[in-house]
Amino acid sequence: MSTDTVNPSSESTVVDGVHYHQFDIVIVGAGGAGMRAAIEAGPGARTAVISKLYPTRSHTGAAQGGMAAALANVEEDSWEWHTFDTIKGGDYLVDQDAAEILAKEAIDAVIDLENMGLPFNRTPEGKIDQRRFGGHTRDHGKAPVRRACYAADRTGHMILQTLFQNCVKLGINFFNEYYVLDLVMTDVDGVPQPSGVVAIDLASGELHVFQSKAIIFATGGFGKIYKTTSNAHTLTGDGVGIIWRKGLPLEDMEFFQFHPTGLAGLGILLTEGARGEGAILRNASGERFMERYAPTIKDLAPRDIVSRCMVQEVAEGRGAGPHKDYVLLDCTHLGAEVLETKLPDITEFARTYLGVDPVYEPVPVMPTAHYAMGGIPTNVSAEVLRDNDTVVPGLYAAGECACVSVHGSNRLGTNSLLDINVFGKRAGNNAVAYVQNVDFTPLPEDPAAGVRALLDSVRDSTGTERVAVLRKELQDEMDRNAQVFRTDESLANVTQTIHSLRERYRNVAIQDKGKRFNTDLLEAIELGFLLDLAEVVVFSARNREESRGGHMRDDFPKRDDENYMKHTMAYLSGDPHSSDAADHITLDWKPVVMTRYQPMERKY
Amino acid sequence: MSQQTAGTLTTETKRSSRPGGTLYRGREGMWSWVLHRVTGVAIFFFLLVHVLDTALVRVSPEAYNAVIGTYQTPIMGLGETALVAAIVYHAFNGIRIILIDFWSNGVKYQKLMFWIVIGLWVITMLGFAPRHLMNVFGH
Amino acid sequence: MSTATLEATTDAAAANTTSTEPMSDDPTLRPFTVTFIIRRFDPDTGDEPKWQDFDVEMYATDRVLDALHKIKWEQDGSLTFRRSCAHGVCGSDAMRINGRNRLACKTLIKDLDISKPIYVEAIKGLPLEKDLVVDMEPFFASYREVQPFLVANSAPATPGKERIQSAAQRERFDDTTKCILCAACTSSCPVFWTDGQYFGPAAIVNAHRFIFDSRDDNAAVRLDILNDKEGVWRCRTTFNCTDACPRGIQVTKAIAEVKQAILRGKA
Amino acid sequence: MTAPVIEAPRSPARPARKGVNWEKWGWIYMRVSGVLLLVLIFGHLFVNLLTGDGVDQIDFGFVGGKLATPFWQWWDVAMLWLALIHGGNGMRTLVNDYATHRTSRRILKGAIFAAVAVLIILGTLVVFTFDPCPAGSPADLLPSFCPAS
Ligand SMILES: Cc1cc2nc3c(=O)[nH]c(=O)nc-3n(C[C@H](O)[C@H](O)[C@H](O)COP(=O)(O)OP(=O)(O)OC[C@H]3O[C@@H](n4cnc5c(N)ncnc54)[C@H](O)[C@@H]3O)c2cc1C
Ligand code: HEM
Ligand code: SF4
Ligand code: F3S
Ligand code: FES
Repeated sequence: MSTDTVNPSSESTVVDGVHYHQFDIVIVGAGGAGMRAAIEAGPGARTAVISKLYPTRSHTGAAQGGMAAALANVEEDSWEWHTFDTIKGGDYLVDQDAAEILAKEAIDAVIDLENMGLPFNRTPEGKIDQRRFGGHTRDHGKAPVRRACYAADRTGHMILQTLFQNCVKLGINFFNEYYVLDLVMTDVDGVPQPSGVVAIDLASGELHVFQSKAIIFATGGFGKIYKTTSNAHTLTGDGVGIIWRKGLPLEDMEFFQFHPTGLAGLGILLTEGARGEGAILRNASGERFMERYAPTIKDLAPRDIVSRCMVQEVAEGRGAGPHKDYVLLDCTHLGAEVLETKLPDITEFARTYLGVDPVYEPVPVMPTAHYAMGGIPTNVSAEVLRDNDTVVPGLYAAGECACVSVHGSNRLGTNSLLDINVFGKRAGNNAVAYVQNVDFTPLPEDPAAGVRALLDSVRDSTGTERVAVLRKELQDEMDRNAQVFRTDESLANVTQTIHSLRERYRNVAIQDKGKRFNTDLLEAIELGFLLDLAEVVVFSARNREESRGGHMRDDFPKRDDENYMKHTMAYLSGDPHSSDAADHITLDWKPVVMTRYQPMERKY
Repeated sequence: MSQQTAGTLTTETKRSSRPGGTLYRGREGMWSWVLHRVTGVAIFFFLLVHVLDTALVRVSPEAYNAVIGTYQTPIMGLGETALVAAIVYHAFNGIRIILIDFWSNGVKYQKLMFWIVIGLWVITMLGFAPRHLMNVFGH
Repeated sequence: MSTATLEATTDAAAANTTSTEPMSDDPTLRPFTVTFIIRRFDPDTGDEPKWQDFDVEMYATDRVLDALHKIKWEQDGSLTFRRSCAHGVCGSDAMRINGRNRLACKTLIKDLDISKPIYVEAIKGLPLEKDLVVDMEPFFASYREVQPFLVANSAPATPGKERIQSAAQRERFDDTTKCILCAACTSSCPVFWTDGQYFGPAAIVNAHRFIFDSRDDNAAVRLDILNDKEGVWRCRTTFNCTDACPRGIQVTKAIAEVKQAILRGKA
Repeated sequence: MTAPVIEAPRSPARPARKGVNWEKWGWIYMRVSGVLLLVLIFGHLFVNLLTGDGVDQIDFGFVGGKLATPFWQWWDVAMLWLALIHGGNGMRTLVNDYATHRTSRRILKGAIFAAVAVLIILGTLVVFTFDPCPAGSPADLLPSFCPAS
């Protein structure tokens, strides 16, 4: 796939079999965040978007429910309320300045998309329609509010398509099915500066070095560290892993969101928009159990809470089904009309994959690993941080791979599609401003050397371990020990597992020795990133001895603001293969930015 | 944006790497089109000949009758039946295509209409074939 | 807020991991062996493609994608195919299953006749790259050619606000907004197979999405592009595209509407 | 702030088409002629093959008799033109679909065009210059209204 699809404005040169390109800005990842950045960057600087998937295959397209913005199109609303909900929803671990920006710029972000062509559902007056979503309330928690702008139940699909369409319009350069494997850093006055990225062109198997002044990471999440997940097979956290291996910190990695309503056993998501439209969770006896846990907003409580309640219902024997291992999402009272027009896709998912027709029967659901709140730390300008406050010049991150942190310890539904648009746009704009006044940082001697060595070691390995076996064990163990509920013991168990898997990974061998389209090789590399990230998640989780948002410690069931009202910063500081994770992972804290809202108890 | 237009993509060089594989298992729509195309071509070639033989009326009655006489042999009689079958199918399915193109519900009922075409074709042929074959073999 | 014990948690989690197994003890849902015959092509040798058999243990509720994964992960790591979302929304894994274009992740084993082997091969009409992977570039080139983006010359009525569009106007093009660019349609089209020059149904679908969008001002240009030698007039209404579309888009209908719009000279 | 201002797309503007749009008019023609042909051909077949003695009755006398009346003259000429152009255009579509090389395409289309043109001219001449009662022919071969008989 020669994928300088769109008028490749840079000629590449080939040295020792490695192709060299030069662009002002390189964007890694063509999901929502990457393409939103490209739309800003493309017209202002020579830009390339590198993606391991065709842009429209990115997982932004799977998002269903909506994108929040206080447009007040259907009822009174304000961005301040949205800010408050975001902060409360994130269990106060949210940087409030960032949340304020998110909520304020949300309105423009939605209008931008509409003006770019996104076909939102409409109100009778022809304005963008809005629906309810978990945790979004009027006047600081009084009642659910209609804030989520949506396009049926394929909002993410429409966002991804609209952004891609506008990239086509702008003639953005895409390098599709190029897999970025390394960030190139050059020492400038003793400080490592980013100077480019190294990628493998999957179609040809050849290496490409992209030298650039600014680099934006927008590589999405890493839900594949879990078995049951709403995430795509390709969400293996490569971008986050690359940053990690460079010794740059990762923030709040212990916070992973489990979405309450994944199709039981499969993890395929049924949007919260279903509950926004009035669907109800019931246990085996048909009880609407959320009434007990969140009397005010019931089924529309934030995801962390609903997921925990569901797991608890099942744990206490009130699960439905022959194994009593799931609860039921009851949409039957919504009627065929609402299901077919407002929730057509999820209706079809239930029919196709479980053979259950939501019009007549409740759908079996269980929490599914969904969203990484943590990731590459950035400031509100989307600049990547080297420590608590020093930026890495020219390096940006946006989207799920980044941690701004607007989601704190638990993201509200619809805030991620918002995040990718608001901070994707900021990353693009700031990168353009940055590249105007700087020169290219020179590349080191043979910048692809590290990647070549990595690829060769896997390709030439004569070991006996199989990628799929290791990956399955990792995912099973993560589900078992680091899912909705965690304890020191369960986390210790999985730490052990990860260490042994890492050792076995050294011995991993692949069968496909070919050059072109070697997805066997790709999966092996991805597994390496998954192992790295799982270790950081678990290590960070073990360190946080409290329960907050998406991180629920059974042995420390209370939130502990005194000791833990701060972000975790994890650094790779030693030989990643040392047996004790503490030997190579160093944890530090970063204060939470508070502006207006003091932490309160989180009741709904 | 690509400088290539979709209309000028050169695929020739890659031909060899575009092997066919199994036969595509299309449904009514595809098979109806295959039949339409085959019958159309068959009728076209028949028509070429038919105009020529009819033109013999300009040469002389003897010449015309000599050639047209062959139409009355049993073999040609069967061939003519096949030809009529082809024309009838092509004509009815042509109407189906026109309905698909111009009638707003045509797309929805295209499969049903295909079976109607087949039904009408059978009925027409039941009306035509015995009569015609009787004429052919009746002497 | 929770006081669940560790045991209970792990149980629940463990129950979750039994996942892909069927949810009931129904004996008819036991695994059984299915034979897959896959058309393989190795670009590194360049030899002619050849069929290869694999036997796989499957559950009725598994998808063809699960089978491909099982083969890749347990039998032959070199088997190559694209996939991402695994639930029919990203458009990566269109392929020919038992002679018809479908998404592997949306095709359940129970919906196929498993008394016979299941044939899997790449989609037709695009250059074969490896096993089930084809070069999608010609496909996207046609897509880009129809100007698949909103061109609105006027500003919104209220600056800084959305353009107004009634629910009915929005509904007019709803069907074609569902496209995931999987190419199942275009590569099922007998006309596209012939020379690969035809714009193909997917490009027309994406043009339709804008031609009938009340906010767009460029319908005339797109209609003109499609009123071309390789445009809508090449469609022979074979309906393979409509039958193949995993999103249930009425593709042939969309094409018919574009033809009518060209004839009338407006959308 | 609203959507970024995006200028005209960078896609090369297509050169304006020259002359008639064959594809569009061809498409329309196929449908219009199809409907007419349905009537004409079915009528033709019915009269020739199903009335009277069917195929057995066809001889110079029968055809000559028909072609002597303006009604059948026009009927047959319309059929001739419509069908040959319809078929020729259909064959052109096939050539476009299946002939991959420029030259072979051109040759095949040329052949189709030539065949259609020659036959239309020939057929039309025959119909209009046709003499149902050529002098010197045996009377029993001629239509019954010929003076010779
Ligand atoms: C099923 C589902 C439903 C959701 N619903 C909602 C919702 O209703 N509302 C909401 O707000 N949020 C929702 N979310 C969350 C939200 O969709 C995602 O968090 C968001 O789309 C992430 O966008 P992104 O651009 O950061 O990453 P992605 O869209 O995942 O894109 C990642 C990109 O990075 C590329 N990439 C990755 N690694 C590499 C590499 N090494 N080299 C090159 N390229 C690489 C990939 O090719 C891809 O293009 C949902 C998520 C899921 C899974
Ligand atoms: C009897 C009445 C007829 C009707 C109603 C009819 C109708 C049609 C129609 C509507 C088409 C266009 C198909 C498309 O665009 O997909 C068509 C195509 C065609 N017709 Fe006819 N037709 C008739 C008679 C004939 C005759 C007499 C001939 C032969 C001379 C003929 C030869 C063809 C050919 C070769 C095609 C092209 C097939 C293709 O492209 O697939 N048709 N016909
Ligand atoms: S129209 Fe349907 S089949 Fe064609 S590309 Fe779009 S989604 Fe796929
Ligand atoms: S398959 Fe092709 S011929 Fe037309 S109806 Fe669909 S585009
Ligand atoms: S894997 Fe996404 S559509 Fe099948």
